Amino acid sequence: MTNQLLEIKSLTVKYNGERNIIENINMSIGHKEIIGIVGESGSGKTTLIRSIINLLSSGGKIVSGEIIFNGEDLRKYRKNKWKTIRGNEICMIFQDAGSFLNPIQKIGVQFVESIQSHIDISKQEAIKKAEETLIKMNFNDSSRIMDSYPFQLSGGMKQRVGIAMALAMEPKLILADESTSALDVITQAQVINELIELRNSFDTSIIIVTHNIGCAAYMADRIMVMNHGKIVEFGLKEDVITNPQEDYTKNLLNSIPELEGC
Amino acid sequence: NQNQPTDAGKTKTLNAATYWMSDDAEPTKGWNGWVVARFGAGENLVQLDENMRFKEVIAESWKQIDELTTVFTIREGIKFHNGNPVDAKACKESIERALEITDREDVKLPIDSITAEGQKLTIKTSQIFPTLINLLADPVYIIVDASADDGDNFAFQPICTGPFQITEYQPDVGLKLKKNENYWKCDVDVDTIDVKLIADTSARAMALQSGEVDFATALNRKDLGLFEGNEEYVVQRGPNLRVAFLAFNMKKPYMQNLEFRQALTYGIDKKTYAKELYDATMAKGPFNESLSFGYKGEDYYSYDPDKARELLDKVGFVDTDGDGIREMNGKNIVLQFATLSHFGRDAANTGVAMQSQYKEIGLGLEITQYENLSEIADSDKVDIIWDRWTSAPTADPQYLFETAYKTGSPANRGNYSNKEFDAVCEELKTTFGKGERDKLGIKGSEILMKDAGVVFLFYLEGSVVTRSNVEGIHRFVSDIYHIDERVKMK
Amino acid sequence: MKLYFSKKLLQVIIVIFGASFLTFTLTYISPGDPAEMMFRSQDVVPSEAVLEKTREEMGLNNPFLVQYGNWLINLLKGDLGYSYINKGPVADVLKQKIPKTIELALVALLFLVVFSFPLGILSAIKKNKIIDYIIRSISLIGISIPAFWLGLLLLYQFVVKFHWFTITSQDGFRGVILPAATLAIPLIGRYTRQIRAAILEELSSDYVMGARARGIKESKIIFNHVLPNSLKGIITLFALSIGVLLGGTVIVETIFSWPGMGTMIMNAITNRDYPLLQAYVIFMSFIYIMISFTVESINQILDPRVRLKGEMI
Amino acid sequence: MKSMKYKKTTFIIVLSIAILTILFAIIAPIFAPNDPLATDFVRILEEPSDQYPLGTDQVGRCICSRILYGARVSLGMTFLLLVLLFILGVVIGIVAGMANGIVDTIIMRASDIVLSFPGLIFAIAIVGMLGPGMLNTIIALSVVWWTKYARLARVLVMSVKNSEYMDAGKMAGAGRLKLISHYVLPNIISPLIVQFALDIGGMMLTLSGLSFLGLGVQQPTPEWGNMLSEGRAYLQTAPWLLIYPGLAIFIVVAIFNTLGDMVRDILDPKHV
Amino acid sequence: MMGNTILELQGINKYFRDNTGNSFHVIKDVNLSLRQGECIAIVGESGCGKSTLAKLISQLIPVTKGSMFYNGKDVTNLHGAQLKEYYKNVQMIFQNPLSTFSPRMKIGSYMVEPYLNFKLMNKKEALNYAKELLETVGLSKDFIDRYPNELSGGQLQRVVIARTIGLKPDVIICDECTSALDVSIQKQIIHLLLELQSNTKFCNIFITHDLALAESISDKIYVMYLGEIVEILRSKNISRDAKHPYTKALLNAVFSAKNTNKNIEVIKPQIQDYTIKKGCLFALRCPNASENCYREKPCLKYLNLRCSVACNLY
Ligand SMILES: Nc1ncnc2c1ncn2[C@@H]1O[C@H](COP(=O)(O)OP(=O)(O)OP(=O)(O)O)[C@@H](O)[C@H]1O
Ligand SMILES: Nc1ncnc2c1ncn2[C@@H]1O[C@H](COP(=O)(O)OP(=O)(O)OP(=O)(O)O)[C@@H](O)[C@H]1O
Ligand SMILES: [Mg+2]
Ligand SMILES: [Mg+2]
Repeated sequence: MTNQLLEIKSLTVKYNGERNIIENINMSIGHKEIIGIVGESGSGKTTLIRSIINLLSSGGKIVSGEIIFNGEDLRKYRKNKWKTIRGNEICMIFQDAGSFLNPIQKIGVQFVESIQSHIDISKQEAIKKAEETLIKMNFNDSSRIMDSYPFQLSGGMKQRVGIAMALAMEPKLILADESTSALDVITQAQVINELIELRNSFDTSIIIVTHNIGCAAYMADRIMVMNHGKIVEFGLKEDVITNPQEDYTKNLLNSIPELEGC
Repeated sequence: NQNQPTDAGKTKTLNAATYWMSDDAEPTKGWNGWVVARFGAGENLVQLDENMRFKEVIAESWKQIDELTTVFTIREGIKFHNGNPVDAKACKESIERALEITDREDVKLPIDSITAEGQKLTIKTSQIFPTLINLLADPVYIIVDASADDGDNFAFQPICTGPFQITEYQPDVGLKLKKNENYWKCDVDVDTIDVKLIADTSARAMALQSGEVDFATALNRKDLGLFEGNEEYVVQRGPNLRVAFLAFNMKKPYMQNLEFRQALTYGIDKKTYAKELYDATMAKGPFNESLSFGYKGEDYYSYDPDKARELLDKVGFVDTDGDGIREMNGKNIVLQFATLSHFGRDAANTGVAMQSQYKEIGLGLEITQYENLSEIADSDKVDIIWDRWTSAPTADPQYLFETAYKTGSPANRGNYSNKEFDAVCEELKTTFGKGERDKLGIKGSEILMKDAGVVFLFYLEGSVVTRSNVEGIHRFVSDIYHIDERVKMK
Repeated sequence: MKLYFSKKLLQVIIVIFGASFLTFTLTYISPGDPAEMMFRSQDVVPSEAVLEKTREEMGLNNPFLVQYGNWLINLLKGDLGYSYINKGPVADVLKQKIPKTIELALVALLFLVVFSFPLGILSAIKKNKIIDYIIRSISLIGISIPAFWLGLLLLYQFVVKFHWFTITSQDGFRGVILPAATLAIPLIGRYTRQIRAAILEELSSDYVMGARARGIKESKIIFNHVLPNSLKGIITLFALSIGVLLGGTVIVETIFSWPGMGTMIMNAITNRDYPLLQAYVIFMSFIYIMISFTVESINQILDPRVRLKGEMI
Repeated sequence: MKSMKYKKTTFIIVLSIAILTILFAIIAPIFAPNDPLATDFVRILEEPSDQYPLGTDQVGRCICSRILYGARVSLGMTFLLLVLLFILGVVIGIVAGMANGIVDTIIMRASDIVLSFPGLIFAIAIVGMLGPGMLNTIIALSVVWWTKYARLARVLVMSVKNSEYMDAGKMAGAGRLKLISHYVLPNIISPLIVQFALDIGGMMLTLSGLSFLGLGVQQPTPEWGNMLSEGRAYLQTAPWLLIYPGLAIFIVVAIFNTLGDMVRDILDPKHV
Repeated sequence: MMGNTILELQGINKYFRDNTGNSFHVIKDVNLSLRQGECIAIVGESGCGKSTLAKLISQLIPVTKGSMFYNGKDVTNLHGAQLKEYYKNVQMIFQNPLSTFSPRMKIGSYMVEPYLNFKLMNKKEALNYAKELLETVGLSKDFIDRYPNELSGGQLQRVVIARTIGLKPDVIICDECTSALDVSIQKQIIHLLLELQSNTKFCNIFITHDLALAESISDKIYVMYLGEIVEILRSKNISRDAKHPYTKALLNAVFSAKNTNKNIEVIKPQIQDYTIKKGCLFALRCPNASENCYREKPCLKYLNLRCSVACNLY
């Protein structure tokens, strides 16, 4: 398994010293791979992917385990080294990307700031780079986007801006936490399509957490099912969807309403 | 802000603190003249010295020619601050100006005519007026250059004749004075005086301690202890002319009863109050014993709770329900003690002290501080009023008698009325001769004391503290003057 | 935006109008006869006839609303009435006192800003560390200490014992430090806590997480993101503390015999100088309203969400 | 990161101290060594001694006893006033929040006007106009303070009003009063209590500040601000007149401020 | 199977005012009728006005224009006792189960509330009835003494359903009552609802953005776009029968777990615009829009038994 991009070994996480929220998680993701994580609400999906980038919400603490990214144990990183990884090699796209942007700063400023945090280039070059990335995300009017505040964009646009910001650094891994659930179905489909495009053109690996099993099934290579902080099932999507092994997975798949004639 | 060294060529500045300033320095208005007098800016024809004796100032001498006429000889060579010479005409104009402007009834003179010839000033009154000289010594009659009154700046920088001249006057900050180079009497040692208004008593003490001021008056009795025995400071203290007294409200029917009043008086341990609470001299009559018209005999009704009880029993106010408080017409007697808040703590403290002592003779007492005289004057709310008055600013008994105790007089807050006493007041109006007047003063005092309508508590104390580098500042009994030409700095 | 300001301005006018009405009503219903007060304040005891005449002259026999109307018209003309105790137009008195109080308030504000900002920010960044506990304890002391007591103690220590400062106000710098400090200390306590809370709240918001996820330096997050965002709340609180500050001047001025509006008002109260009292209240509320208005406007302008409202892309 | 349990224990300790303080004030007569009003002329401005543990004042009253009795007045007035205003403000706030349109507008404009005055100044002015005294102080502070609770209550009511559970309640047939008592009140009360707790110290300081200025409680009633104002003249010569009452205010206010902070931490955990 | 018309909306309009004081039109001329025992679904994107419509029907907000009839009686903007009477028959279930509960009210008091308020029974009876109801929806009766935050979302939604059913209303409006829940729990809840409906014959207005779900449970689907009903489908195979380009776009964007190779096509994203006054609201995003579509406003046309559509193409 040496050619894996990320390897997680027996990871356990707690909040405020109470019970383990996720326990003994082992997983890995290869290059140019998409993994979809599905599972019951509260089963620890967010906790899992946030612990990869060490951004657990307040009180969260990794109790044990290893997180090996590109051969290096991320858990040994100190504060100032994290900033070379975050936003550069590993990027995160949040559920509500809009609220993860500073509401009173223009998109451009924030975009340039994050580029300059990682690459030593001039402001002009950073702006150019940002605009190029936005164009890749199907924004035809990128300079106007750069010049607007988050609240001036619709939810879908903010989500795409979030993706663009992640993309600009050409990260090796993107973590997407329910990054489409807040969108309406049409925009959601659009964003998903763009993520797939991303993997195809940049060789980026993606871990996507979603409630929508259909969506996971549509874009992922492998699917991981979680329940109560544990991995229930993890395998190629065809296997998991068509031939689930565990009762929980079967139940889950059975519960999905399907359109007639599909 | 320390004093300048006394080397020749350097200015000597005296830093002083004052506790009160008027809105302006127009001497004829209200009591504003006091500020002008205090720091040696203005002088009268005659003045009272530190021991309450008359001394000639602008007038070299004066002579009463008949019952109505007095002639003053104005000293030669006196100049106003602006250099104008002072002659009888200038004095006449100044006095007439004062009469026109002042709104104080107690200083009005019944003038028939004033004539000026050279240095001779003749004042003729329209009626017999024994206190002419006394009133002319009041700061209202500070001699100013009436011709210099431009109606604007004059009120802040009045042109007078004193050893110092006001150069700056800010009612809520202080005033500055400079030496009068042409002062008639002598060369003045101090060049400038910087007076700061520090209204708070303890703050004045602190200002002395921190070195901000070299001179302050009217310090807290306790704070004086900080300076007494300290080589750096000189403390002068002693009784001044103010007397604190209690007036019973004679509007109340039960206050008309002499025995009840006597009982109330017997219940007041003023000797202890004076000594312990105020560090002051206990008062017998209205006037300080050091004054020639002060009562010097035994006090009437000095503290005797047993007598008080006896008298109360006698008038029938007894405690029937056993709660320790006597009843009158079936209701507990709770007397209302009133003070004005601007009299400060001292006034209230008397009440607090009386409260616990009256309890012992079976009387209740409630204390209220009022803001305004009006609330006390016309109300039936109060029984006992704490008051304070400058007894003889002009070294004469008539002023106090007329203002505070005569029937119907404006400041008679207890509505006191006694025919015998009113007769003494009338007599004072026409009696010449110090000896005679002194006797009347004592007589009036005795009537008041005997009648127990007013209880004189204590004579207030004045104090002057100077840094030891300052000399020639005297404590005036009258409290009107602080600094004069004698001031010197080392 | 323009509409917003004109609306707001209208509101300010209504409120000032209401404030003037309230002030006048209060004086009107308060015990004591202004005519009599005028005489008494000069220790003159007037006769009933004189009083009646004066009342007539002062318009005190008119119906309430007429009196208010006249008063308001005069007020708008800049005629604030006649101060009994100062025996002069109220406007002149105010003109003298206002600069002194403003001087005091400005120095106190300076202290407030200079101390509470760094302390509040530091305390928030070092949350639950030793330094945070120390700052929080100090600010607890600050908000619990009675200013009047503190002032007296400072006075004793620094004026009497150390001779560092002066008691009189004329001495410029040496005179203003202590009163301003007394005024500022309780506010610094309060404000430090509020700044800390405001910053902590921002720190827990999503965009901070977002910035961290983008790999932005912590110091940059604080200064480029958190501070600008919390500024709105901090400025609003600042406006509120100005109200407290203005109130504090009364006590501090009394303790330090500072010749400003505070001592003036106490004097006016003691002597029932209603015109002065009215003018003071009107003036203070005017200042306060204007400050609140300015602050709110600044906030509106600072916040692009409000400034660019409706301009969607 | 401290756990809730730790917080609760410390809260209980501080609460006990606060309750003890209140109890102490209530049963002051038991502890007071002397009558707070009795004067002892022989021992004026005397240093602390056995008979007078904290010394005597300018008329020979026992400072210790006056502080103890003063606690009754200071705490009593603080709580009386706050409880009164709390109830008044909350009722007004709920009425404003529940009513829409004209009633709400009138109440809010009125509170705007009150708020347009800097609070303490307004209180001082009102006392100044009505005349000093305990009752007038209470009136003045009431005029200023009600808006605080009314506004908070209104905002809270507004948020509850738009909640789905209010809608659910309406659909369950609850009338207006029932909605207020069953849905609104229980859900807005804790932030209000937090505000109340945080205000205790401030109110105490305000009251004693007014007394210090001579506008609040009058002589000879013992009250801390009042005592400080009397003791001011003896700053140098008898500092105990000043030190102890000031210390009393400081300590009690600090206790209640700490309590307020803790109440907030517990009832409003997101604020920590 | 269908009975008489229970509820009818005629030309319902709703305007809201934003905080700058401008009013905007959220519900536009909606007509809708509901017959006894019927289950209708309302689908549409977020913000199209589904919840607003639900609140209008449940009288939580007043109607701006139009009228509403319940059993033939005009019930537009009821007040007081009449409203109370109306609530005995019309009930609503909200999206987020947790926010339906006052955080400081025990499940028990929540449950008994309507029975007491409508004076149907006394407290003791009500409590017993509540316990019974809890058991009907598969919950333990001990839940009576719990606080809402001690229950999971699915359990809470069951409690809500239990209370609602207990009133035996004629109409239940479910406003996205499962979208906050997991699919597996959603399935249970839907199951429960259908079962209860077949027992008690209430009519159901089911609001959702999940087309598949709508299709599977309802007799009739109303598709809403920016406050307008653009299509009504009476079909069990809407992929086949839907005509409106918007409905088709929605269907296209649905991911399927079974058919992972489905081709997802996307149209332009939504722009919130309440200013369009002329023409078809969907024209801006419509792949087939013609000149005419920007000028002429289409109205709802009956196409066939399974479909009525408001589109200029038909
Ligand atoms: N900051 C926190 N403090 C304490 N507990 C937390 C915190 N964040 C999450 N939890 C708990 O951890 C568990 C897992 O949460 P997590 O957010 O990882 O679940 P999830 O699978 O992402 O759920 P969802 O699908 O609802 O997003 C939940 O039970 C949650 O209550
Ligand atoms: N009380 C209100 N005041 C002002 N505007 C409102 C109000 N309620 C809803 N709106 C607006 O009306 C429009 C329709 O809202 P509604 O909640 O009905 O949408 P929805 O279809 O239920 O969306 P979702 O699927 O997100 O629940 C939205 O633009 C919303 O912003
Ligand atoms: Mg999650
Ligand atoms: Mg909705």
